[in-house]
Amino acid sequence: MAEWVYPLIAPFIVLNAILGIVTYVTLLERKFAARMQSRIGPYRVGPHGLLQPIADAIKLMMKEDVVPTAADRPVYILAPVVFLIPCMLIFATIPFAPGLGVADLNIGILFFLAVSAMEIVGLFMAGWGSNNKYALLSAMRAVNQVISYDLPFIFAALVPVLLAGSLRLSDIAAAQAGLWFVFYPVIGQLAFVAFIVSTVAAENRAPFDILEAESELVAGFRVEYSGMKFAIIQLGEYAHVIGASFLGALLFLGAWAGPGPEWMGPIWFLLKAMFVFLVVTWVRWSFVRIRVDQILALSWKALLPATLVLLVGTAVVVVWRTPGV
Amino acid sequence: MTAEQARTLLAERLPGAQVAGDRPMVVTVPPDAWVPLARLVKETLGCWFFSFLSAVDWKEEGLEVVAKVDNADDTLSLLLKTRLGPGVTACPSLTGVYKGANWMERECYDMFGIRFEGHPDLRRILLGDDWAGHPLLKSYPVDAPHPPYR
Amino acid sequence: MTTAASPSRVEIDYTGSERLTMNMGPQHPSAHGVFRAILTLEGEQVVGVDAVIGYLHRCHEKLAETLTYAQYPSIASKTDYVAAMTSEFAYVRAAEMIGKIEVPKRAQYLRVIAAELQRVASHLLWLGTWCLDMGGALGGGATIFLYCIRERELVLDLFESLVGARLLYGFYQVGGVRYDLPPGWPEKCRETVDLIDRRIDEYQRMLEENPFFLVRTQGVGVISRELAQEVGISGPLVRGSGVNFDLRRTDPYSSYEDFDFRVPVETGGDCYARYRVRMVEFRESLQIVRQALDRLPEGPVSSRPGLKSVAQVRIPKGEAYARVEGARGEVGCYLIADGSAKPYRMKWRGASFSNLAVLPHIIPGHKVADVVAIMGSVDPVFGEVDR
Amino acid sequence: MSDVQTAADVRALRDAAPRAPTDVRVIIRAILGAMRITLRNLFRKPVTVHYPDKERAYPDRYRGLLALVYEKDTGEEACIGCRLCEYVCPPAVIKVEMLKSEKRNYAKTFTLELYACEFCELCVQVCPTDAIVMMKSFDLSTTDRRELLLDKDKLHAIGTQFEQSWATGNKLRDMQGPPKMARAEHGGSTEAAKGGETAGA
Repeated sequence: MAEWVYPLIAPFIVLNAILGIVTYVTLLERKFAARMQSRIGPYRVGPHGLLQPIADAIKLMMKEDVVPTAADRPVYILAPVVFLIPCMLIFATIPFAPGLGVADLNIGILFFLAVSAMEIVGLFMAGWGSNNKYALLSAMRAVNQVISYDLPFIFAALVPVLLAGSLRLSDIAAAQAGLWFVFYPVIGQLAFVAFIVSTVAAENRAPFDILEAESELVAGFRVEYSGMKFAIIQLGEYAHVIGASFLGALLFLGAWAGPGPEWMGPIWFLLKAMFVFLVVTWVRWSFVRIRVDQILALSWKALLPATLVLLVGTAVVVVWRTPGV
Repeated sequence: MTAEQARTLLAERLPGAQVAGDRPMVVTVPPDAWVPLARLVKETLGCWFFSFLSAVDWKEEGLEVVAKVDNADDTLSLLLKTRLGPGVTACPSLTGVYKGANWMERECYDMFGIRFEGHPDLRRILLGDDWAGHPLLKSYPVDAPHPPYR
Repeated sequence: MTTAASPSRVEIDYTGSERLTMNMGPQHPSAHGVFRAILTLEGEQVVGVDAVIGYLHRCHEKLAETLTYAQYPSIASKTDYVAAMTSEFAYVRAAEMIGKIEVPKRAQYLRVIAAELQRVASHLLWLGTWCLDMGGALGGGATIFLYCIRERELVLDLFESLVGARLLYGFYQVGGVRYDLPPGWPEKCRETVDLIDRRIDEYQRMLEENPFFLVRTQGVGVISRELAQEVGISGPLVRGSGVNFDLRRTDPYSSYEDFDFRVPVETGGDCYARYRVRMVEFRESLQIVRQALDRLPEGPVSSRPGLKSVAQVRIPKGEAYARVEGARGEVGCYLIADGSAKPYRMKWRGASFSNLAVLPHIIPGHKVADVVAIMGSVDPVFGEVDR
Repeated sequence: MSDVQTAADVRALRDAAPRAPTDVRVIIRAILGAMRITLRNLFRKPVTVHYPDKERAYPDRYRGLLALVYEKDTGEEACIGCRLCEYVCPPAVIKVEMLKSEKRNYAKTFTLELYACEFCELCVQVCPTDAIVMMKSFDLSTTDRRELLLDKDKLHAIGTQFEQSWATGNKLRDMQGPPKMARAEHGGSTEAAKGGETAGA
C-alpha cells in the first residue's frame, strides 16, 4: 500500500486501542483496589460490573457542562485539550511489537519524555482558568511537584538507555532479549524502584496526590470542570499513567519477550504494562498522603541525587564492561 | 491538698464563702468575690482542670452561675456557685484566670443572657447572631412558634 | 454564625504578602461534621483561625427539662452519637446519685462492657476518618478507613444483637440497664474482641514506622502541658500532652476499680502522641471487656421494676454532677432535680466542646494540610459540641 | 488570646519533636510491611453483602418498623387505646383515641408519624397488652412523606407483612425488673410502685 496510508491508519488504531485500554483500566483499578479493601467494587452494571466504564463515559457525556461565569473562558475551555494532547502523543513512539508501532523514531525515548513533560501546561491552564481559590492553590502545587519529579523520572528512564546503548525504543526492547534490565545485577532493581516512585509522583498519584487532595482542596484543579471536559481531563490523567506503565514495561521488563509463539508478543507487553500499573495502584492504596513541602524535599534532597548517582554509576559500569573503548 | 485543708484555707481566705459537702465540695460566694475565689482555687488549691461553667435560672431568686473545677492529681473537685441577685444579668468573667472559660461564658451568655464583664469577645457561640431571646431562661416558651424560623 | 472577622483575632503584623481568607466547612469533607473554620492564609501558611460552631444545636438542655427521667436517656445518646453508650451513662448516673439508687452488680458490669466496647468502636471511627482525611478518599487513607469500618461493623453487630439498634441505643435506664445479654452473646463478644485485637496489630504495622504517616503527624499540632491544663481539655488529648488524668482511675465509678488496666500517657503532645495514646486505649478497653465477661455476676439487671409508664421514675429534690470517661474525654451531666418526674435543670458537659476550644491556640502557624491532621487528631463530635 | 502561635513557633515545635526514622532499612521494612497488609487483604473474602439481592441476617431483638398486632387467641386488635405509648414517646409521634365499649376498650384511631420516630422502643416497653411491636425490617423509604404517616390499618398491615422481632412489652419488663422474690423485698422502698398509673405527660 502507498506509504502515506500506514501513518494515517496506525495512529487511528493506536488511539482507539488506547481509549479502550484506558476506560477498562479504570475498572481494573477499582476492582483491584476494592479487593484490597475487602469489598467487591462495581458489580451492578453489566455482569460483574464490566459495563461500568461505558456507563461512566456516557454519564459524563450527558452531564451538563457548566462553565463558571468568572472563569477566564479561552484558557478554561482550552485547558482540557492542551492537557490531553501530550498524554496521547506519548503512545506514538511505543512499539507494541517488533514492527508494529506508529513511529519508531530513532530518538524514541527523548520524544516520549519531552512530550510527557508538556502535560503540566494544560494542568496549570485548568487551575488558572477556573478562577477558583482551591484550583489556584492546587495548580501551584501541581507545577511544583511535576517539575521536581520529571528529572528523577528522566534519569531513571535513561539507565536502560545506557545499558542498551540506543535511544530507539525497539532497540532497547531487543537488547533485553537475553536479560531483562530489571534483573541487571544491582543497577536494574534500583532504577526500576526509582522509576516506579517517580512515576507515582509525576502522575500525582497517591501518596503524592496533593493535587486533588479532597480533604484540603476539594478536587484540586478539576473542581470547576464537569461533563465532557472533566472526562477529557480524567482520560488524560489515566492515559499518562498507562503511557508511563507501558514505558516501564518496555524499559525494564523486556517489552514483548516472553515464552510462547511470536504473535504472543503484544499480549505479553500488555500484561507487563498492567503489572506495572497494578504496582503503582498497589502503592497508591497503601499509604497516607504526605505534605507539599515534604514531597518537594523528598524529590530534591533524596530522589534526584540518588538517580543522578545511579546514572553515573551505570555509565561507569557500561564503559568498564565494553572492551576496547 | 485534702478536703479539710481546702476547707480551712477557704474559710480564712474568703470569709463570705459557705462551704458544704465533700464530693464535690460546693463553695458559694457573692458575685464580687467570684474572680478572687477562682484565682485562689487555681493557684493555691491547684485546681487546674476547668470542667465547665454554666448557669441556673431560679425564676424569682434570679440567675446563679455555676463553675466546676478539679484538682485531678489528688481528686479534689469543687463546685463554685455565685447567686446573681434577682434581675441582675452581669457577672465578672473568669477568662483572666482560666482560658477554658472563654467559650463556656460565651455559651452562658448565648443561653441565659448573662453579660460577663472582662470577656474579650462576648458574642453568641451556638445560636445565630440574629436570634432573639435566650432559650434556657425559664421564661422562654418551650414550643411557642418562633417568628423567624417557623 | 458570625460573618464578620471577630475582634478577638489580634491583627498580626501584616507582612505584605497576599492574604487569603478560606472557609473550611461547614460542608467540608474533613470538617468532621458541621464545623466552620475561617482560616486566614498566607500562601500555605495559616495565620489566623476563627471557629464557628452551632450548626447542630438542638438545645438538649431545654429538651431535658421537658422530658422525664424515663424518656431522656435514649435522647441523651444523641449528644455524642459516635459514643452513644457513654452519653447515656452520664445522665443516668447523675439521676442515680441524687436519688441514691443502687445499681445491681451485674448491671454495673454490663454498663462497663457496653461503655468499653463503645470506646473501641468510637476509636475505630476516629482512626478511619483521620486516615481518610490525611490519605485522601482515593488513596491509602481510604484503605485504613475501610478496614476500621469493617471492624466497627463487628462491634455494632454485637450491640445490635444486645439492644436491637446500631448507633443510638437507649440501653441505660435509671437504676440499671434495659436489656440482659441474649444467649450466646458472651462467646460472640470474646471472639470479636480477639479478632479486633489481631486487626489492631495490622493497623499498627501499616502506620507505626511508616514514614509517610510519621512525617505527617510528628511535631504537628503540639499542645503543651500548660496549654492542655489551661484550657481544660480531657481524654486522650490531655493524656497525649503528658497529664495523667483518666476518670476511670481518679474517680472510679460503676465498679471500674475491679478491673486492672493501664492509663497510657505520652509526653509528645503532638498528633502522633495522641495516636499512640488511643492505640493503647484500644487494647486496654478490650482487656477490660474480657475481664468483665470473665467475672460477670448473676442477678437482676435493674434495681427498679420494669418501666410501665412515663412518669414512673421520680427523683427526690437535690443536685449532682456525674461524670464518665467518654471516648473523647470527661462527659458530665450536672442535674438539679425538684422531686417531680422531670429534672429542673440539666447542664451537659461535652468533652468535645472544651477539646475544640484548644484549636484556635494550636492551628495558627501550620500549613493547610496540617489543619486537617490536627482536626482529625482532636476527634471532635459536633453533637457533643453544639448540644 | 494574645499569644497567637506563629510559623516560627510551629517550626521550633516540630524540630523538637522526635524525627521520623531516617535510616533506609527501617523505611524499607515499614513500606513493605504496609504493602504486605494490603496484599494480604487482597486475598481475603470481601465483607460487603449484596444487599438488595441477598437479605441481611437480623438479630432477633432487631428494632425496625413499628406495627400493631392482633390478639393471639381471639384474633381481635390487641390495642386497648390506653394512650400509655402516646405519653412515653419522646418525640410525641403517636396519637391515639380510645373507643369505649363494654367488655374492653379499642383504639378508634392510632396514628404514628414514622418520619419522626426514633426507634427507641419505649412504646413497646410500656404497652400493657403487647399491642405495638417492632418488626425485623428497615426498608422504610417511600417516595412520598405522606405515606409515612401510618394509621391503624397500615400499622396492622405491616404487622402481618414482616417477621416480628423478639421484644414485646411484657418480655422487656420481665427482663428489666428484678426477679419476683427480689421485687418483694424491694416493694415500696424508694419509689411508689403504683403500677399502671397514667399521669399526663
